[in-house]
Amino acid sequence: MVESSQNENIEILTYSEVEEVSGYIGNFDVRIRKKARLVDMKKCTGCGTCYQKCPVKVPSEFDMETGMRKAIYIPFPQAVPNVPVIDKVNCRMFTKGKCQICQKLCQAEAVDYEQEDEVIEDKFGAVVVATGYDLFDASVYGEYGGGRFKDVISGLQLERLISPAGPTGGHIVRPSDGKEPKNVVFIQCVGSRDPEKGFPYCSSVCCMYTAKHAVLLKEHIPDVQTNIFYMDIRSAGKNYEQFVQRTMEQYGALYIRGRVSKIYQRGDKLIVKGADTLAGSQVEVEADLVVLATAITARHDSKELAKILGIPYDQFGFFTELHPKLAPVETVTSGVFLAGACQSPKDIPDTVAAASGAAVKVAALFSGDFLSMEPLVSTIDTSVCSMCKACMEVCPYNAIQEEEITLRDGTKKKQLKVLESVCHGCGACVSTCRSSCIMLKGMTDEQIFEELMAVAQ
Amino acid sequence: MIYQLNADVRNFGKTISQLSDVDIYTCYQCGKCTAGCPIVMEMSHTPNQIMRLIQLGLKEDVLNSLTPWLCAACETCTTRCPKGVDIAKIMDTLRILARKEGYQSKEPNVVNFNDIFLNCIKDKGRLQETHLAMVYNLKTRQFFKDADIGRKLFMKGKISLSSDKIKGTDAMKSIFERSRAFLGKGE
Amino acid sequence: MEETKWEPKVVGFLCHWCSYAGADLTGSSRMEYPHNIRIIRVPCSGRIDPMFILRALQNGLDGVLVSGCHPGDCHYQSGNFHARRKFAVTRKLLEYVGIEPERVQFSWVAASEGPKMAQVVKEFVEGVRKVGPNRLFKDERKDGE
Amino acid sequence: MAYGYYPGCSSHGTAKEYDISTKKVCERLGLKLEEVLALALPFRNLVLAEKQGLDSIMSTCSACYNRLKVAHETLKRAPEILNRISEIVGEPYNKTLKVIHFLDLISKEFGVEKIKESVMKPLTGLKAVSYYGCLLTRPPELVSIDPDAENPTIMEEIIEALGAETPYWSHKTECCGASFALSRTDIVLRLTNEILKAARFADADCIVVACPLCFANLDMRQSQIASKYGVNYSLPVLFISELMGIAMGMGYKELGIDKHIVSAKDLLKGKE
Amino acid sequence: MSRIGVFICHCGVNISSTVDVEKIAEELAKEDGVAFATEYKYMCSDPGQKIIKDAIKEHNLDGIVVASCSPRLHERTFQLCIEAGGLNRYKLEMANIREQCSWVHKDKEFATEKAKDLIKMAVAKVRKNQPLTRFSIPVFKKALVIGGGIAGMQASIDIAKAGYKVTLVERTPTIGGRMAQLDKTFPTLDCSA
Repeated sequence: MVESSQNENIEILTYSEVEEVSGYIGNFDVRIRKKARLVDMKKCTGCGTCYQKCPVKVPSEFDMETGMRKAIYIPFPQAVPNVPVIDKVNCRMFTKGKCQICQKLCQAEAVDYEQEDEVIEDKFGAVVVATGYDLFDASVYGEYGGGRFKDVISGLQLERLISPAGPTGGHIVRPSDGKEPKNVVFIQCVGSRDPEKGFPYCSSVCCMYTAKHAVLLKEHIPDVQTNIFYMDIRSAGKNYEQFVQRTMEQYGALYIRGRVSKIYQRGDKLIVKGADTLAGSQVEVEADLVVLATAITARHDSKELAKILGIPYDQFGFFTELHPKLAPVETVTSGVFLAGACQSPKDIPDTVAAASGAAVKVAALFSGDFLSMEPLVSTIDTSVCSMCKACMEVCPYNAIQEEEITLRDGTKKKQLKVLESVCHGCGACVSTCRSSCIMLKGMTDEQIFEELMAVAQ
Repeated sequence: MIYQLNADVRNFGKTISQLSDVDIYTCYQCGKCTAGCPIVMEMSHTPNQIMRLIQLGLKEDVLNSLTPWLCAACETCTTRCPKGVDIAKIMDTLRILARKEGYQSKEPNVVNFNDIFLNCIKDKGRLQETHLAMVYNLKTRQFFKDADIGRKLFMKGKISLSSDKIKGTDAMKSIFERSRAFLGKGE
Repeated sequence: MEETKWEPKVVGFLCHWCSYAGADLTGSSRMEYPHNIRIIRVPCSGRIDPMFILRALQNGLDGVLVSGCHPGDCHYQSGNFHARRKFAVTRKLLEYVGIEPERVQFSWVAASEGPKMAQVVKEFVEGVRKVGPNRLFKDERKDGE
Repeated sequence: MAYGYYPGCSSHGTAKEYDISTKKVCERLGLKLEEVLALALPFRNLVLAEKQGLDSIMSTCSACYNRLKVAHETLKRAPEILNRISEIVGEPYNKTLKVIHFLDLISKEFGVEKIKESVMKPLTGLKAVSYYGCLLTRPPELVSIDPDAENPTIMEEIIEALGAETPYWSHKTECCGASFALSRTDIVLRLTNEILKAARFADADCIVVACPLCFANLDMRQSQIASKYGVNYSLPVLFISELMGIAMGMGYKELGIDKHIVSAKDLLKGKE
Repeated sequence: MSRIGVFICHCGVNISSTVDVEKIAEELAKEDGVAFATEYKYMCSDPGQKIIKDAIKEHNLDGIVVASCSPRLHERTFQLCIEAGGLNRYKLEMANIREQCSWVHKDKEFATEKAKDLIKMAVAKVRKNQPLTRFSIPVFKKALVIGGGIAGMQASIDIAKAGYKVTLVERTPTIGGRMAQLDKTFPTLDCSA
């Protein structure tokens, strides 16, 4: 984090969103909306007085709602940049029209309720998409309480409870009563490998982070017992399997092969009813805390970004790579690359590898001043073209555009042209053209007819 | 025990899949059915074991198992199965197949009850609880089973020794006959 | 050619990204399929003009197979949707002209579906074999010659 | 428009009071019922109700409701099965019926808010847990009377409208083993014991049910459970219609509550 | 009249065991427009490529057909080869007689006939091939990275270290993403900040 913020080649725009991308490889025109923070980044000194004194408390997104934040806040103490932002939805100035406590207390006079969004337009040669993932909402599992039980939490919530910078200062306690849990149940594949309530795919990281949780719990609470309901242990990664084995052998985690059918509350305990398919029996655990390994899902709005970028996505909303094996970080749109879990669930080593891969693709692209392009593109014979524009409709890349030319006699005329650098050579326009005036270089109708003649002889 | 797995290992599974319209091979043995089944402790095999035995083509073990006969049809398994396998329907299919092929259930009482239940509907048009309980007790030779409850119910006026006459019982009998003819079974 | 020795001759228009790659995989997996097919590579099923199909049949070929990426998988995003729409119309037209539907088949084969490609070709060629040689344009052509 | 009422098998036997109280409550609420005195064959009942010119068929028994609803939904989705069964039963079915349960009638057709207006003696202080069992909610895509099949609240909403409390409890959709009522009574006793135990744990004054089968097991078997498991719960079990009747000011005997094996007399003292 | 050169590859025995390459080469040499036809054990090898380059000069060829494996494998190889031999690289067509012929058929007679058809089709097509020139476009050397989590940060750092400008756009008020929410990471349990 710090490294990326200190590199002089990197400009960081936080609280910002990409709104529009046009152009093509080497030449993308991008519009970015820098949302109003309502705090002047240049003036703010990061002293923290504003959020200490802010009277509005709301659940913290960063802490997965295990803790609270203020209406003016930084998500966590080490945030980069260390400049607060005002959450308009909850700030009293915006809900009730009065308060101004933060503004009054800010000695740097950085709080500015009038600040407006800023729109930045810039040109880029390449785009790396690294938008990450969302977590599956386990409340669809009515049998696990449907979100009603306070002590049934997600893995990422546990992560915040373990964190020294988290809401409990790193003390692992039950959200319901603040007591230290002694018997903890982990349930794997919640939303993963479950086509009925979740997704059919494996989220790829849960087996490992659950093992890690079991280890960390044991380190924090020496007399804790961890019980892990799993279907298969997927530990394909360097040193992963050894880690899982250590979790069982040295950290005393009990792995139970089976799913859980129901969780219910009895007093301050959670009764977990599962199966042990290896023993061929039911298992009942009286737990203090239940941690669900919720699935990694595509960002809820990934499809909108995909449309902005002109890249495809799969049925789950993950962006699709050009080739699953040979071009895993490239997309069908040249110059747009993928990194990390926006493509599919990935762990950190895979994410970092993919990010470096994408970076190398960008660097390779930038290594020359010009880019040599395949000439197998469409051309239009404008003398025959009837301007029906059917080709423009079928072109997936908007490579066909209307231009106005001035004829020799001075009159102006509209005609269509193919932007060679944008055209991918699919030929959809050719077979759509009603007046047969578009030709795909290297694959003309005539050539195909010749081939047919040759084979028919 | 050693299972002998031959080239026709999938035949039984395919038969069951066909009869039940539930793809038996969708089951990936997660055990959630077993985890939620209220009757598991009385069963000879857990529900997921039954699914596994079908996948392994072990027809004898499956059709001789107590499990299908002890399924309460509460559908907890079906409701929560992550793969959408209708396990309750598989159990239903197994009961029908076992009877058709002449397997002796080790839960004769359940079989008796089911028979008497259907006969009662056939003869009386609807379930007559007293009639059902009495015939059942006679047939299973448990003459005084639940007699205490019966006495209490009688005192409360909830059971009587005569039964309601419902119109259309003749129609009912013919429906039973027609469905038998349709299913092509003599039982 | 004697009737007993007749072997159908068909062409397949395969898109470069999915079906052609799928056919390559059939090959590298050494899966056999009927020799009767000659494959023409096109960038995308969206490139295929109904005229190609018509011309192939006019030239006396016994059948035309068109195969592209699965719906939603098109390398060019939407080419196969356009193709699908076009083929639906083409098929109707061909039927109207009197071409047996067996002669013109469309399928979706992904790059990873080597076995499916073999199966598709097998079924297609069998279908064409059943309806026999394509004579519809034969006499017409002779007249023209 | 009258609602078709299919009383099922138990309403004239072990669950007479359910029948009585349902009719009384509906009368009070102005809901007209027209009895479909029919056979225990789901499809034929649908046909009969349709013939009677009804546009809905309401059942008080969750087993009957379940079977009718499954039959109706299946036939709606699979025309080939419909044809086959029509052949067997010898009557066509036009699938125009609405299959509902008594709870649907009260909560969705009549409306929970309006129930409040009819309450004359709010059941203040009464802690009631509601028991749905398996048949009212499963399979969820076909029958569930509540969008949340795992945590249905439709009965709770009615009970709260009557002024009573509905504490959390864990066993609202657990199975009581009703299909083994006679053949494997041991299983029923074990499962019923679990349910009663959970209700006791939730500190409930009574269990509210909407099904004669659930009622039969929970009410009748308590003495057997006492001798087998050594716990005498003496926990009254009430039909939802009875509870409504009481809140509407009807009498204990009038509603037939005196017919219960576990007496609810002390519980309802001063409330009627 | 065009002067096409046809080069048929044995691919070791991958092709030649099912396709009678010698026979086809002989027959194709007689085809209209074909100026030269030959076969060789490995066309993609250096000696194989030399045969093509030499033949272009010797026979003054204006179009090349290589009958070998899938163009998905070696189209670029042979494009560069004929370019080195003095021809425009788009004057090449390939006939896929391995993946889509010798590997999928067993009957040598039929496979040979099919291979010949495939080559004839390629010859027919290459006759109409136009010499094309690749075109170039300028590259604006600044990268946009969308997402400030571990992936976005890593990509930004790597691009920046390569000496290029990067703009990192993050939707939330801070960079760090999911990674910043984690305490320690497996399997080494080091801290994630």
